[in-house]
Amino acid sequence: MTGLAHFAVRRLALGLLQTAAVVVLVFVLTEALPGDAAVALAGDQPDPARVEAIRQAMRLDEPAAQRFADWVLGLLRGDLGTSLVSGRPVSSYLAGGLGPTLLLAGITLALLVPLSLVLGVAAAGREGGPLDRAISTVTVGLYAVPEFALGILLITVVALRGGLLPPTAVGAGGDLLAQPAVLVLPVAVLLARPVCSLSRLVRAGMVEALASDYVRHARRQGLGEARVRYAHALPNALAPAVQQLARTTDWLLCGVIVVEALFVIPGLGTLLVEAVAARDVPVVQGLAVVFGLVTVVVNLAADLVVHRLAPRGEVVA
Amino acid sequence: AAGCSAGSTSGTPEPGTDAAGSPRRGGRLRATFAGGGASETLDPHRTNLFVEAARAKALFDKLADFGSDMSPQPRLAESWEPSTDATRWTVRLREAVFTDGTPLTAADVLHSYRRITDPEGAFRARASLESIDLDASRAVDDRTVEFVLKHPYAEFPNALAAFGAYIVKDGAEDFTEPVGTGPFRFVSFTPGSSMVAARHDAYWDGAPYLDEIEFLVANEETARINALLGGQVEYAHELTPTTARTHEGGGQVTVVRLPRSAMQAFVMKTDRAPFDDPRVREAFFLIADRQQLVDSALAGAGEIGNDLFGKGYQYYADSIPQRTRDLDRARALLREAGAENLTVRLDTSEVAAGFVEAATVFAEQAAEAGVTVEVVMGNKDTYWSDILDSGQLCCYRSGSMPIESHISQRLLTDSTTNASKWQREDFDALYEQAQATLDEAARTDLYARMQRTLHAEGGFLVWGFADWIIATANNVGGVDREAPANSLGWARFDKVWLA
Amino acid sequence: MSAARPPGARPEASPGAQPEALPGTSADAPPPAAAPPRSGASAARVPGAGWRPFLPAVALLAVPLLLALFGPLFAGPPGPRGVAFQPPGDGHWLGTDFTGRDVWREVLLGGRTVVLVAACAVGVAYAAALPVGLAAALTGRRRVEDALLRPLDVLMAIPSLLVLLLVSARLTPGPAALVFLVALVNVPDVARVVRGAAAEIAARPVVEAMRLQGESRWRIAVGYVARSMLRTVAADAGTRLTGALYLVATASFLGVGVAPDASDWAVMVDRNRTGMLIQPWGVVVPALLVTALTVGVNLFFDAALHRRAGRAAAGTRATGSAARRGRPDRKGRGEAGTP
Amino acid sequence: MTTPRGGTGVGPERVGPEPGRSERGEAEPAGPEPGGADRGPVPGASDAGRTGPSSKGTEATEATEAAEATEATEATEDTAATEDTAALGPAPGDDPPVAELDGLRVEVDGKVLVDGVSLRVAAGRALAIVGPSGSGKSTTGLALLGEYPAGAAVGGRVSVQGLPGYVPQHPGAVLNPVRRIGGTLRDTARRHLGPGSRAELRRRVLDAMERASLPEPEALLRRFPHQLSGGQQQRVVLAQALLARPRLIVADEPTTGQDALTRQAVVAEFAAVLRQGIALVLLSHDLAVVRALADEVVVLREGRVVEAGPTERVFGRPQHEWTRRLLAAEPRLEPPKELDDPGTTAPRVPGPRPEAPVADGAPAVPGRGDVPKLAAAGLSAVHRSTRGATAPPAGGDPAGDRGGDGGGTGRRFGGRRPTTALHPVDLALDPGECLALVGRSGSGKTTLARCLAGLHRPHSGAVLLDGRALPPVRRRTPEQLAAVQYVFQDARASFDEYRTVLAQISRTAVRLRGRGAGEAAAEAAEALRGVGLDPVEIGERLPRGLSGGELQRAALARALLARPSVLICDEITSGLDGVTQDGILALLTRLRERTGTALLVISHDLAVVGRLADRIAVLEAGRIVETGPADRVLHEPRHPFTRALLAAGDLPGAAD
Ligand SMILES: Nc1ncnc2c1ncn2[C@@H]1O[C@H](COP(=O)(O)OP(=O)(O)OP(=O)(O)O)[C@@H](O)[C@H]1O
Ligand SMILES: Nc1ncnc2c1ncn2[C@@H]1O[C@H](COP(=O)(O)OP(=O)(O)OP(=O)(O)O)[C@@H](O)[C@H]1O
Ligand SMILES: [Mg+2]
Ligand SMILES: [Mg+2]
Ligand code: NI
Repeated sequence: MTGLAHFAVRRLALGLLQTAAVVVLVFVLTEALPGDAAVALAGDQPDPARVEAIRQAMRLDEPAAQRFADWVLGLLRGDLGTSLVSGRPVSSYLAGGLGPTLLLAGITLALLVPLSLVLGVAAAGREGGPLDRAISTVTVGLYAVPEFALGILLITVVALRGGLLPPTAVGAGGDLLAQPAVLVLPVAVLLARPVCSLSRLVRAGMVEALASDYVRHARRQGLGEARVRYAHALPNALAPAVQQLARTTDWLLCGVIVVEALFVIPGLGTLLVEAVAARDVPVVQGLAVVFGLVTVVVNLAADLVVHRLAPRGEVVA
Repeated sequence: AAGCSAGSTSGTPEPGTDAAGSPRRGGRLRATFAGGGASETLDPHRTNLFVEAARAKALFDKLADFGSDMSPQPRLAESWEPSTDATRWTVRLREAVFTDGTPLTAADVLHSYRRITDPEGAFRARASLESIDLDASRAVDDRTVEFVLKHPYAEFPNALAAFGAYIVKDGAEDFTEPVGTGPFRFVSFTPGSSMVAARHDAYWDGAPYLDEIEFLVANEETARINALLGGQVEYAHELTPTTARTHEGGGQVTVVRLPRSAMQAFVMKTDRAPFDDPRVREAFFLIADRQQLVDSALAGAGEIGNDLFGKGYQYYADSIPQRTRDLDRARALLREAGAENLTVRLDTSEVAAGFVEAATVFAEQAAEAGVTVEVVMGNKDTYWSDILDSGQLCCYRSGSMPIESHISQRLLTDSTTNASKWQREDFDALYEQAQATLDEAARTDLYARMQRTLHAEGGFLVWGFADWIIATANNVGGVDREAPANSLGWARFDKVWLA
Repeated sequence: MSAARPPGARPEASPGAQPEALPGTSADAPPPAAAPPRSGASAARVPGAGWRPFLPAVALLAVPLLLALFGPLFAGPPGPRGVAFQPPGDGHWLGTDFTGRDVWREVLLGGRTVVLVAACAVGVAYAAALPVGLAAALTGRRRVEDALLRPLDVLMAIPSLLVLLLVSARLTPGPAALVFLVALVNVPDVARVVRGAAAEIAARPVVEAMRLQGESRWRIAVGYVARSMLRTVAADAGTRLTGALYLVATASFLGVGVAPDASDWAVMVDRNRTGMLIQPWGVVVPALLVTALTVGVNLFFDAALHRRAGRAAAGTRATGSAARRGRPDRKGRGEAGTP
Repeated sequence: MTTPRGGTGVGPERVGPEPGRSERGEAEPAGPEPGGADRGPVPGASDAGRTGPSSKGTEATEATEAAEATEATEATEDTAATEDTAALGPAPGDDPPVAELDGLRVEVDGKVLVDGVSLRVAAGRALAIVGPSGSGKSTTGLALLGEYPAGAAVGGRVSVQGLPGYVPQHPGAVLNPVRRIGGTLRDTARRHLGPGSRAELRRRVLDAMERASLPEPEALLRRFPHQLSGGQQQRVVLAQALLARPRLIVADEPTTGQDALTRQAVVAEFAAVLRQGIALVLLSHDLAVVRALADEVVVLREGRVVEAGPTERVFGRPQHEWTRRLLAAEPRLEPPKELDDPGTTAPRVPGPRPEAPVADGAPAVPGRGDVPKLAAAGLSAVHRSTRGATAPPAGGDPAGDRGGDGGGTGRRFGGRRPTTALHPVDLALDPGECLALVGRSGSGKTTLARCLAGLHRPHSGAVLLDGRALPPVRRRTPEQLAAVQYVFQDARASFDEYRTVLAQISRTAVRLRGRGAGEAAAEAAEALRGVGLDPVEIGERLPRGLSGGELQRAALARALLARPSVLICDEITSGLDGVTQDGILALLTRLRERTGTALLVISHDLAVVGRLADRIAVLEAGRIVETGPADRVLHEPRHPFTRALLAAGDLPGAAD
């Protein structure tokens, strides 16, 4: 095996450990939260006897360690457990939430990457120039507008006043693709923030790269400006942005909660908030597994890219 | 009725029902509610959220339900008759059919009540039906049930109307495709997202106008109103006063305020310092500037309270004069009680709209009387059980229920959710006496006595009653505009039509 | 394309600008007859020197910073509480907020916490993450790197909202807790971004040379690597600051940090949103201030770094040089032409 | 774009090459050309220099565009203006110049780098600029590309046809660290070939690499710049310049990193390039190369031209005193010393060292009892690399028979094996001794040096200082660090671009010898003066403000400040003119004598080796193939490879 494959395999192995750590940590933290599923379910009728009954029905009276062990054993058998609140399998919860989230994340990423690269590169083209300032001001300005405000603004202007797009995805359920129009505004709101952080990082790297000797030399070859920027300078500017992009998964997985709520898209973010609110530990755990695995894979991918972007790193004695 | 408060009169549009013209058959109404996510069920006995109550109401019926003044109205029960000591109630059932065509029988009722009171199930209505001795109760005939109670209970019909006390088919345990006697027939359900139901043509109360009803879940209030404005739904439940103000009179949608739906209060723990001293409690009653609280915390959408639950409901003591702010007297009382420079902790949380606002406004009002109120934000998921036993002062809210239920659940020594720790034997005795009194006038009198005590030295500083706000598209007709939340007329779609 | 450019656009090419050609062999190397004027050797030294590039940034920053600094002094006593979400007028020239307070007074009061807490949180996040990221990039040993970064990945794998929810339930509220929480959520990100940026720099021969000189790790990390990626760090910090502002607001709902009705711009934006359509000022004004603040900070960083780069180029920018240059120098080295 | 430019009033046809002349300089034909064939007259050749960039259509960038626009116009103006001047280059009326400088003056911060330099070079002609280190050669060369130091005030006129090819003095910095060699070269090729087929592109690239004497081009294509040796990097940049097929190549010290054999090949290639009608501006300290290639020579000193003329004239009858000094100082391999006098060959006391038998991989370790200052035992090294690596050769390759580099060559085993750059090597260095490491470019010299310096983790074996194992650099104590100092081959890459040179140098004294900041600065200034640099003038500048040779000396000063007992010098004189080099060599000799510092010198310059070394180890393909006293190895080489290397030392006297 090559060094890189070794690296990847090793990291995946570590990744399993990490996921395990995530799961344990999440379990401990959720357990440490005040109240439990019974209390949450009782809501404004916290009749102690009833709470106790619910607790028993949910097997919450058993020690946490035992519940955790049961859950892990189930996991090893590929069983994510059942929801405390509804008694339905956790996997059905995840399956329901995953679709919309993946769809939103996929579309957002597909637009995000080229958009932020182009903006970052364009801004770096002439540091301090009007275009640079304009791009910085707009992206940072958008970033500073909280997403709900942006969302409400877009809904009011585009959907309600303009009547161009549906204001929410209510009624679309999990099948968002059937009505692609409902996705436009959520994706726009989702894009606003990461585009800023990414393009700013790209810009920063590009400014340095564009001032370098190798870029100057590439220009001496008479290469087209686009080629110089995108093929020669950009790879040197990309490493931090790639890491930040990896971090965008967090944003897309759960930072979208506001977007999901605003547009009524029942994704994983919503699921998470509800599960935590209901202290539905198995569902939270199931989500932790998913988030853990996704993060491990995404981080690994980012590290591999950065590894490629800093090939000299391997010579360090 | 007590009429509308200052806040809600401001812009109440009245075209409503008229705009939608006369009843018309047909169409699908889409209604959006806040929901409970993927954990929602259709088990009517597990009803917990408004959306679940609304869905259950569409598919099922209770024996009784509450009218606009929270008095029990017969539903599946055609009539009820108490024994003279109020321990034995004979309930006559209506001729009703389930959506699968089978008729309603006494067996269905008994099964439903047994299921609810099963200790394993931990259903919410269990506490209300606790008074029934189900083993002793029996079906007199197919359409007559005789309930035997454990103790005299003059207001037993309240129990029949309890939240979640729905009648399901004998033997029913699985509710993935529920069958009920309700006005609508189940079609499809996606937890956390939508439920569709179609007209039940054989409904005993007359088939609904609508062909279909769809319940859609949107947790964010903005999303609900936006969906309504965007024509994606025709009915949006639970809006904020601010949203109401925004769209009232705009002509795009019709805003409906259901008055006196939610009691707003601060609860003082009467068993501990500083509130174990009635003078301190009274001082706090006098500190509150109720109108300001209503204006600020409820954005004007509500009316002021008089430290008593159930304004406008049956048995409410409206003869007791409205309490007004009196800082001098409050200071004097505090001085008397040796509680000058008092510092109290006020628990609040995001758990209900207006809580945080109310807490901060009250903290300011208290400061004017020299009392320091420390506002503490609690976890909203566990707020209700957190404040049950701990703390000194907390924000409190209650949905509508009969005054009797309020007292039995919260103000008796053995009440399960006695947040004010109001435990007084004389008071308990009054309550028991009332439940043994079948004569309504006498009972009214007893309730007045109880309420006078509470008004003078109780633990509930009831400062207001919030409107419950819904909005509909302008073509929706037949929406009950007086029914408080949880009452019969609320979220009732069988009398609603689309013009 | 050459044909597309009017010749006039290149005054430097006009024959008139040429010095008289040197007669005779250059071997004599006499100074050019008309010695190129040392045109304004120090007139306009550095590209982007002076305060001009800072103008937009400072203009944007001035309002929020002045309000944050001096606002509380002018706030005065709280007036009577009005009805929530009253539009401007009636003594409230920006209307009232969600509890009926005067929005203008809240604006005056609400800058300090925002600026302080967010800045501290970002500072703490960097203080914690920068060494980790740099060490990971510089160590060259996989094990050490894994030991440093994998635990952070674990933290990262827990959605930040969950971290917030979970940790906030256990924290005693207060600004310190808030700073801790916001920093905690940001640390893994910063560490990664730093590591990404430092990866290439840490492998440069200079770093080896510094090691041979016996330079301490700290000095290599901070003195060279961190310095070389200052731009990246500034870009990241600039956006992170904004993120922190709103995280503060989010956290305040969860009961951590500032009170939910605190006079705090970010909290105001969040809490007054319900009234956005009837009383927009409660949202718009603080949001504009936050935007001005963050855009200003970012532009300021940009300008400062640009200026620094200009300084490092350390050259005379002769005003006349462009006209005397053989070829217009847009190709790189000559930043001379860039203002 | 072929639209004649209006407004300048000069017919563009005057710029172009004469019709009928075989012109390889026309840069961009629209499509692929028949390779190597006579290109014949090109219609509209006047615009040839612009065709390429313009053919890119509207996306042609401002920068290139503007640059080219100016070039052409000015060239036209110039021809008239300077026709009568006795500028350098072809006689008036001869071919029009491909490049011309007129009264170039470059000034930074009041310091004049170049003053009044005029020159012209015609197609197929070579012009060399020589002069001491820091005399402004690189500045002049860059001016031909239209580039100047940041913030420079520029006077005079430059006119050049087309984009010149450029071989920079520091190839390391211009190779994109994250792009593979193949990508870099293909980009250049594509740019100048137009959208040709992939195969054609590849053929061109490989051809250029072949011409630049790059071994195993296929494998190199997959490598990153840092995976090449210094000399290989230089040749990659050369290949790039060749690929661009410019009309003019500006080569700044193109042979510094090359061993004698490769240098010969590179010179031959330049000669071929000239024959194709490409003009060459050569900036070099290597007078032999100048002699071999240049038609004319310009001698610079302190930014001014002190003498210029045809090569034979200037070198044969130098007129300016400086020229004479430069020529006199030209390093030459000295005649053999008494071979049988052990005292002169090796200054070690205990008698002559029995020489190890010359064999493949023979150890360079002397068989003796006492502990050497620095020793390497069974030291081998591999380069972990992801791709483009080659497997170690199965057996010892006969030297020179592949015409390629040594280290790391061999068959590719799937291309993903670590490269063995160094097979187990033994060597020892006594106090005060100087061991020279010679060998082909890419044979593993730098790798070995880096292992000794602790910068590269050896695959096997150990490095011993005074008999004690020396850990990698991170774990060395300050004493150990100070004891073994290494001067990097690429001086520019080893300096921090943000701090002044003096500040960086003085850190050695602070960190390794515990001096206070002020004291260290004074010592650093002293060290700079020692290597012939003005501490006030040079020291306060950032590295980018130093010339190649100046930086090399600064790097040496930095190492010397540690007062090392072992100093490893990797090509530290490659950027120095003869005079300066003399000074540095004298300095090193003094150092050895006074402080007993042991030297490990890596150099391609056999003259330098001859002057400094006591012993020589010859490295070939990562193995030491011969080792022995300097004089013996230099004058009686035993291994065929050594013989080949020595034979290649002399270049043919002059360009045809
Ligand atoms: N940016 C700058 N600021 C000030 N001085 C500079 C700058 N760049 C170069 N110099 C100085 O200009 C002189 C000429 O530099 P140049 O690189 O042309 O020399 P060179 O002849 O190529 O020398 P070498 O043979 O050592 O490479 C040097 O003395 C150098 O110190
Ligand atoms: N990081 C690397 N990965 C793979 N191969 C490498 C790496 N570094 C160097 N090499 C190869 O190892 C061999 C030895 O390189 P080294 O730098 O030691 O050569 P050198 O003798 O110093 O050559 P030069 O005289 O050109 O500097 C070369 O063939 C080179 O291509
Ligand atoms: Mg030079
Ligand atoms: Mg080398
Ligand atoms: Ni392997």
